[in-house]
Amino acid sequence: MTPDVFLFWFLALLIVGSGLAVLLFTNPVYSALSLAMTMVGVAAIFITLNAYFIAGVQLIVYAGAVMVLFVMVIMLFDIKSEVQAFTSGKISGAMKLIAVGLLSGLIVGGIIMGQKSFVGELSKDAAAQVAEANSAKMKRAAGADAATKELGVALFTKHIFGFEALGVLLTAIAVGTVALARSRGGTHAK
Amino acid sequence: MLLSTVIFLPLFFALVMTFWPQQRTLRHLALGFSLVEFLISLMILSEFDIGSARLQLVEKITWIERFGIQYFVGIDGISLWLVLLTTFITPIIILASWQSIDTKVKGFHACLFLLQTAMIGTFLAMDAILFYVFWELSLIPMYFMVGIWGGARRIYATIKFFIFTMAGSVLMLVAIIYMMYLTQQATGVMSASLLEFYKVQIPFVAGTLMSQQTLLFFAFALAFAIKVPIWPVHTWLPDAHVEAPTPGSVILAGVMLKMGTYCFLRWVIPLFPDATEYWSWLFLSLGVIGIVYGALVAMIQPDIKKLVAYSSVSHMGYIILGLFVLNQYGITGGIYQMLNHGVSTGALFLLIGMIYERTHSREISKYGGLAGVLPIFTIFFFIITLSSIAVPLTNGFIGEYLILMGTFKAAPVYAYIAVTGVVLGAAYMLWMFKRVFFGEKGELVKDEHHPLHDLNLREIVVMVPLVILVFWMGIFPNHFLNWTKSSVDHLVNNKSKYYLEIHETKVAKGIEYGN
Amino acid sequence: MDHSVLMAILLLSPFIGFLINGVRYKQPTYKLSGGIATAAVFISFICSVLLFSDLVGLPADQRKIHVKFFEWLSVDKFKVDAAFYVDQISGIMILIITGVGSLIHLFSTEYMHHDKGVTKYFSYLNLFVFNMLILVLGDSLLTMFVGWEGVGLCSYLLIGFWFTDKEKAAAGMKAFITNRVGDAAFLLGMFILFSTFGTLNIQEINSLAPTAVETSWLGALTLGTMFLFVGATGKSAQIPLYVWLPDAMAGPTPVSALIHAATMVTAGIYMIVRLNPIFIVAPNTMMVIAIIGALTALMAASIGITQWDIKKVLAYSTVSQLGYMFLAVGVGAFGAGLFHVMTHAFFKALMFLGSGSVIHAMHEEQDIRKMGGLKKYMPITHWTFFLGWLAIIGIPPFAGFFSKDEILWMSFHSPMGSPVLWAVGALSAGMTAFYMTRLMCLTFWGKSRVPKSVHPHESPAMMTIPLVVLAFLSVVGGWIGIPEVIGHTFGHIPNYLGDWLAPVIRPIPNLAPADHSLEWGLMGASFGIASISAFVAYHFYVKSPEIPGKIAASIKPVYELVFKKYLVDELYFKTIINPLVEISRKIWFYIDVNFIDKLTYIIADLIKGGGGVTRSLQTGNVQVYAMYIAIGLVVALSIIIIK
Amino acid sequence: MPSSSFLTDISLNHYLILSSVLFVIGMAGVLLRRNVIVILMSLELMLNAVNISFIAFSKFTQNVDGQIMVFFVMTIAAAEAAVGLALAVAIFKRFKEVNIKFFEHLRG
Repeated sequence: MTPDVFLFWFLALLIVGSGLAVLLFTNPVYSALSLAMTMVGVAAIFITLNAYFIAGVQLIVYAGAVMVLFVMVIMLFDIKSEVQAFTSGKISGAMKLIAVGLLSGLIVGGIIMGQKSFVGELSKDAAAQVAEANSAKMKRAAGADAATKELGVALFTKHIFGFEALGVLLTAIAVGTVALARSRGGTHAK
Repeated sequence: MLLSTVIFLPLFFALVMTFWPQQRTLRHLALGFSLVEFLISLMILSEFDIGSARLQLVEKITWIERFGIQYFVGIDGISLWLVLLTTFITPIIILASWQSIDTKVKGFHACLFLLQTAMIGTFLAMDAILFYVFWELSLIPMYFMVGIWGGARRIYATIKFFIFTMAGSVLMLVAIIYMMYLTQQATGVMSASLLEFYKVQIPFVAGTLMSQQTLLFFAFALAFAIKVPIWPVHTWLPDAHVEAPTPGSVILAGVMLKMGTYCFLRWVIPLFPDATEYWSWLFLSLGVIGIVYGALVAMIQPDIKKLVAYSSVSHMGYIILGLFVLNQYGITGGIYQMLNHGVSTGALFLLIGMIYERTHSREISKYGGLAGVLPIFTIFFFIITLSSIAVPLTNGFIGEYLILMGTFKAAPVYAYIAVTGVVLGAAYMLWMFKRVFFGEKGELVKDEHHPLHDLNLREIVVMVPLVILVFWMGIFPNHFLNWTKSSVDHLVNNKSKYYLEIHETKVAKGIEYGN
Repeated sequence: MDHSVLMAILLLSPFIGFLINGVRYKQPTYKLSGGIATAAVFISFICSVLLFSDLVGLPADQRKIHVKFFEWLSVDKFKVDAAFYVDQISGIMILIITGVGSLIHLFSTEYMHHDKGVTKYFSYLNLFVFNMLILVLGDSLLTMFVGWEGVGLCSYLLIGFWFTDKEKAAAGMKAFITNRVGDAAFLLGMFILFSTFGTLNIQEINSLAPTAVETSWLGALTLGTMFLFVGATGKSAQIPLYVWLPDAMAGPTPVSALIHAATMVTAGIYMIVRLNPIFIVAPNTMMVIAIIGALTALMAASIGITQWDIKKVLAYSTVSQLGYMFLAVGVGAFGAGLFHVMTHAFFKALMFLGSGSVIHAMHEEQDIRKMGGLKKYMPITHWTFFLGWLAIIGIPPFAGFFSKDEILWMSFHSPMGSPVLWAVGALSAGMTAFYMTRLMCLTFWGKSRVPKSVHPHESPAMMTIPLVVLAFLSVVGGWIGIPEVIGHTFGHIPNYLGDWLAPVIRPIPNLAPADHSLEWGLMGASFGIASISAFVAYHFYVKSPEIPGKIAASIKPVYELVFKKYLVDELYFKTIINPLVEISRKIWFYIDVNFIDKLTYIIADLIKGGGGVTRSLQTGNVQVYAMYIAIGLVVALSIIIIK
Repeated sequence: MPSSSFLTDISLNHYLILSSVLFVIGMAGVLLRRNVIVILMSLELMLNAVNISFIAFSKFTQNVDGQIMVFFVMTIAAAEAAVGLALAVAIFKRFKEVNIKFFEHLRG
């Protein structure tokens, strides 16, 4: 077992475990902490996949900003461990569980069987082909800096419109959030 | 540009009505407008080539190129009189509603003109999509007319009317789209032009419902059957009539029902000749059932308006009978009967409206002895009654006679049954006439505190043109039939493979002709 | 004068009279209105006379004046002109219509003078004459049908003239609707003839008729003529459609005289006579016509015996006489039928007008039990009525004798006739003599039973002049058709009418030469029957008035049945009208209200219910919505994978 | 796919399965939890799961576009979290409640 294989399994377990913890902890604070753990794990996974810049952003944005928000809000609400953390409907609950179970089964099954599902096809043949086609780029993008540089170039050339649109979106979100936070809540004004 | 003018001038009038600032002169303006429209529509007669069966005064402009949809209008002998009927009846309606419509006057007149555009458009459109637009457009003003100015149960009636009609139209839209697809299959170019549709040979298999032509036939026929209305989809009509205000009833009976029968003649019969031939027994039977059923049910109605509404069902049964016997007599009679019904039933509704304005009741049992109190009203009512029960020298006779004769030539059995309608028609109308006008004075008539006044000048002016038309059409039917002759002959002689050409010299000036 | 102008004046004069009086319908000036109307019809009468004299001037085989005004209706091969023609048959009819018509108009002027609606009355009467002329003159069946319906319409208006009375209005309606039944059959008859001959022109049909071969016992010709005959039973009040005529007496009496005795009700016979070439080739129809005619004659006569209303008696008498005419045409004696139409027009119009005079004198009393001994109060009315009575019961040489005798003789002698038909005819002739004598006795003779409050008086001259003229015609009217057997005996008096009609009447096939002794014998027999019953009636009602009551009491059930007109009205109501109304109610209630509407409601409810189900899926809970997304995802993925 | 190489040979599939498992966990959270804030957290989990797939694809196809997509997703996720939390705050201020069951105004 090579280190990177070990690293993958370790991180996978970490992510799944902490993800489950988010789901299962009845206390939102613990959930939030588990979520932070997951974020960090995901960031680590990104590193193993040579996406250094994204990993950094992941840490800053998620583990940093978003998590702070969550914790702040939980603190604001002063929520303790809940008695009824989960939905109580028997039929709908069962259906939800079945749906979730089936979905995971289907996805995993689809990926593993690989033959017929589109995911599998892409993962085997197409991926190899595309990888070959992109081998020239790969050579150029040898190091971490080069990869980041390439990301930047792509972001500001090919995807400039999306980037700018995001800027607009963020501005709108900032304004909207402030407006929401200032409002007395909902449109059902009494 | 004549036809477009006739179609869209009322739309313009409707806009003017909407923004007209003065309430006082509104009605006068509307009356003037409708008369102008009528005069312009009369110009069609001078432009029309009476000896030609072709489509005349054609205007054709590409609308949505990709799907071959055009603004394509034209007129021939089949649609000619219906257009004129529409423009003729509108000023009469406006004059008749002078006093009865006293709320939302602007809106009412705007609705009326909008309706006029829609109806004329339906009669003149030669492009399926354009036709569908007009067809559906006509629903909306009518919906408001019944819904806003109607009687107590107007919402029920208007929704029933709307849903019944819509239910049919939706299938028709599907069929139109499928026809466009078939046209593309056949010619390689998608087109919504009716003239292109005529050229398509649609596969037909006898004895099954599941052949293309049969399905298309029924999709179209259902939409029109509901509009006509053919038994058994007629039940919206009595309700709509009873609840509609007088002008609404008049338009509904006078013109809108004809949209159904006209479209049978324009769309169903020429487009699907095999299916028409094969299923004609069904429509003949429904027509006959409609005649007898409508007459019987009319007989026992306690409400005059409902009685007349059911008599419409009976009369429309005659028209269907005439159209589906597929010979000159039947179809000519059918066309004539459309006009007759427009005139006489329209007039009946006007008269009922006039008496309703006076007594606010339509209960037959509350009347009686009106003839002694309102002689002029009685005379008018009697003349129209005669027209309605098809006494010779009135218009109704010509239509009914030709239809029955055509039916007898094509399928005598139906004629034997349909002829009972002649007796029953007289029975229900005269029985009603007796109960309302004869005998001792009823509770509404002898009311000392509200003596009834006979018709005033305005009301007489409303009725006189209709009465003149009743006799004119009865005594000189050839004045009208000569115009439709070529088209009907063309239709009957080519019924198995109908085509329609464009009258080159009667293409409207300034409109480029050709695809 | 040009024939088309004459024809136009003939037709339009009454119509213009109608328009003038129609426009001023509210005026109470009876002299002016009556004057206009009478003048209008009289102008027509002059035109008729002129046309008729022109007709006489033509050679016998070309006697036809045809005038076309315009093309009325033409569709494909179907062409009908607004064209009219006078020939031997219609020539006689227009003379009767306008001649008797003007007399009755004159009579009405006085008779209706107290009525508020007098102008309206005259406008209707003129309209009637106009329509009757169209009926008679029309050159195609459709033109004839225009008049046919038109006279029915006028009849409706005039029967219901006093519309404030519910009964009278109902009688008018009954007349129109019953007629409509006949008209519907007439329409069918026209369709069949048009399908067979390809034309509705009467002359063309008549000339084509001999070429038509009847293929089966109920072929096109038989069926067509049968339907036309049903139409005739409506208009001419025969079984089964006669019920309207007795009720039609609700109208003013001159109307009964003009429309319901002299002219309109004979339209059926006229139509058959005019179309005699096609009727003669349909022997089955002819048989039916003869049987129906004989039965009607008998049945109506029997009812006539029991009635107490002077006009009802005359009405049933009319039905009975019309039955005679149908018997005549049914056995192929078209000329005799038309002859009886004419003589009947004279004496029945006379009797109706006479009864009008009586009713007028009695202040609207119509019950003959309250009359009697009127002879001394109203001599002119009595004597004219007396002559009419002689004519109708068939006393030679009065008009009725010749026509009635010819009918009876032909019903025996014609190959289409039979002794049974003769017997029925003779029996009803006897009954006719009986009830007519009864009427005479109860009204004019015997003791006066007039109530004290009523003072009968003779009518003014304007009413008696028409009576006198008609009485004269009732006496001499028959002399134009003196049968060969009598004419021969008295020195070669020709049968003018028979000769006149010969070119347009198709002879009866296989007619054996007449046996004169047999004819004399039958004539004597029928005369004997008539005089005996007249004598018996005289004895019953003048000499010993208690006998009829006793007889009636002894056969009470039969008497009741006859008195109640065999309960035919009740039967029709029970078996046709009431069930029809009931069925209408039922189908409306069950089919319209409870089936079609319910069905649409059910469909609406289904859609609404479907909406309700999907609505309940919208719980508002975000998580449930999310669940739907998840389920959708599962389904989508399953599909992808399974594929 | 033999099990021996499954443990040692880390392929694209491994990342994808990891991603899907995380996604399903997140979805379970969204479906099953009642606390609005925890639901928002679960949403973040789902987004992260998707991000893993993107990056994995990016790596294995040697295409940088995947990373850019992740960049966008993260930005939007942050924005979404901000708005979602703002909404939660607003709702909490009004109703003093974070249980999702109480917000059923969309009931048909």
